[in-house]
Amino acid sequence: MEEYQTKPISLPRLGEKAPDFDAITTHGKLKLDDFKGSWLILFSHPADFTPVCTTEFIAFAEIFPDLQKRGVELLGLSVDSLSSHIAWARNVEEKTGVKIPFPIIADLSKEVSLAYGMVHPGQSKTETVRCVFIIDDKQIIRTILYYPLSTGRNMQEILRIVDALQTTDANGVATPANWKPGDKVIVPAPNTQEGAEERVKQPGYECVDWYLCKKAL
Amino acid sequence: MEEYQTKPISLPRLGEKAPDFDAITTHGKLKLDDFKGSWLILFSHPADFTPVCTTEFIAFAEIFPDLQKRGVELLGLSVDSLSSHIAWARNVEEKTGVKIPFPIIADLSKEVSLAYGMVHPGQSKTETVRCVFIIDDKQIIRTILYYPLSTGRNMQEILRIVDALQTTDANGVATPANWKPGDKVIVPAPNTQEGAEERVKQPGYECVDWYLCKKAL
Amino acid sequence: MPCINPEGKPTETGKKVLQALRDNGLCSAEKVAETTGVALFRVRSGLRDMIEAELVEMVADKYDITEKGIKLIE
Amino acid sequence: MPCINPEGKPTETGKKVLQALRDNGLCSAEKVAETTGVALFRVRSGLRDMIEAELVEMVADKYDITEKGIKLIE
Repeated sequence: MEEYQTKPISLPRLGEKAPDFDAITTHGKLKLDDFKGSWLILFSHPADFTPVCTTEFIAFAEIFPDLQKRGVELLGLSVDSLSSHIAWARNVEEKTGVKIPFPIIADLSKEVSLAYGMVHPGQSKTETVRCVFIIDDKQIIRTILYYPLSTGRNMQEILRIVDALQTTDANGVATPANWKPGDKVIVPAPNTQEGAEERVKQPGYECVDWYLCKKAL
Repeated sequence: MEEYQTKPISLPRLGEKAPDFDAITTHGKLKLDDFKGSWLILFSHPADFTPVCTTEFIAFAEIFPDLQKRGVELLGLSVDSLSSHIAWARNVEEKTGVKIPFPIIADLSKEVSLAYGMVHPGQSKTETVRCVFIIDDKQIIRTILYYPLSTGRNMQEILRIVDALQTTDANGVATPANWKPGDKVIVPAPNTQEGAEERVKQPGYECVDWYLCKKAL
Repeated sequence: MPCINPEGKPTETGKKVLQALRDNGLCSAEKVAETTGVALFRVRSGLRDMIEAELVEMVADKYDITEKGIKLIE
Repeated sequence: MPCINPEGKPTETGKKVLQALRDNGLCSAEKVAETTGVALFRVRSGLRDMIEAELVEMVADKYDITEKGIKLIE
């Protein structure tokens, strides 16, 4: 298992098909293909029975209904065993009343972690960092976040990104910095000089200049 | 320039020294070393004179004073020319009144983009995606975010991560999911059985179980 | 929460899936998910396990319960 | 905003840095940044450019203005 300690290693990138996997999880054996047709947030955590991870699991459980409404499944991962995952999920429920409603991959072989570039040896040679892969219903990777061991993620930002991506797909628009659902969206910029001339005369758009026009949805 | 169209390519990872660069920017020639002693947010955008990027540049300019207070410098990058960067920054100021206060790398040679894995061919073979590298004052990469072309980033989340990392460094603690400055922080979990027994009796801590205790700062 | 427990018996979720197949005849995984309220990814995973355990069989791209499957939920 | 413009003359920022060196004698980059209020990364980059243009010289790990530099800000 020297492989993930040496460079260079390919990491997945945006716009690519998410790497296939065949994983043992707390909800049975799951393949990436099983999620086809749903969006999927695949996220890793460093270790079971550790504090930041626990707050994150509770937070992921809290936004689970919001994700379900958006057609998004959640799938956790760490290199702990299935028994550890089950014990930890039961402990979290016992101590906090929060039931973990999503499956967790027991990636003891590190096959999934390596395929997704989740082990960053500069942080830890044995644990996965806090990765988030937002994968769309066609199994394309749309967003990747790597947070360090010390820093819990932000659930509202994860929801905001999902909303932005789904708004983009549904309406053929883009979303500006700090966008939230309900805010105006961005109309794709013209790609010809003629288009630019027409754009600034277009009614119903709020334009700063030919290349930056917003509209309400 | 086939190099970034083929796999595998190494991307930088958390906990590693950020790749050195020697770049032409709108504030002169800059090396990574020039930022030693400051934190640095190196971020890429797909292209000048495009709508989402413009909203992001305005948003980065807005949080610039907040970053300065935290000892954080900002450095933009795209594969556009220096003249394009200058024209765009001037256009943004003319149209919106917002002056861009940070340098922007003109990475026509793609040297910096390749070293930082900013071109994701599945999204665009010629443009950089929306990367954020949060690099600490010792030039170690602490957080990496990859947002797609369509989705503007969230400045408050970037500030939150900086606050979390600096709080971790200053106090030897970690920060839970959804943490904001002022919230309680996480005490590192005990790593012995004896430590676990002592931890649950420790006064002043708010403990859910032996491995999850919080305290006020 | 796979559909088969280590003793080779269907779990509660497994029983729901088998019942849906028994009551509706040949079904797609999507139809089973809709009927049972079980998440599609779990239905797909469970059907795979239950094919291996010979409680379910595939006919073209749909699923049916086997005689062995019927016995286990009676 | 480098410290030298394409005509080889110091920019406003360049002049600030040169003046700081003239007024304070041998200085570290940090000291120049503190005196001028120019960001440290820009001071470091500017000093590098001005050494190349022979307006500044390095003495041990500190910086000093050259005769040529002094002439340009008089």
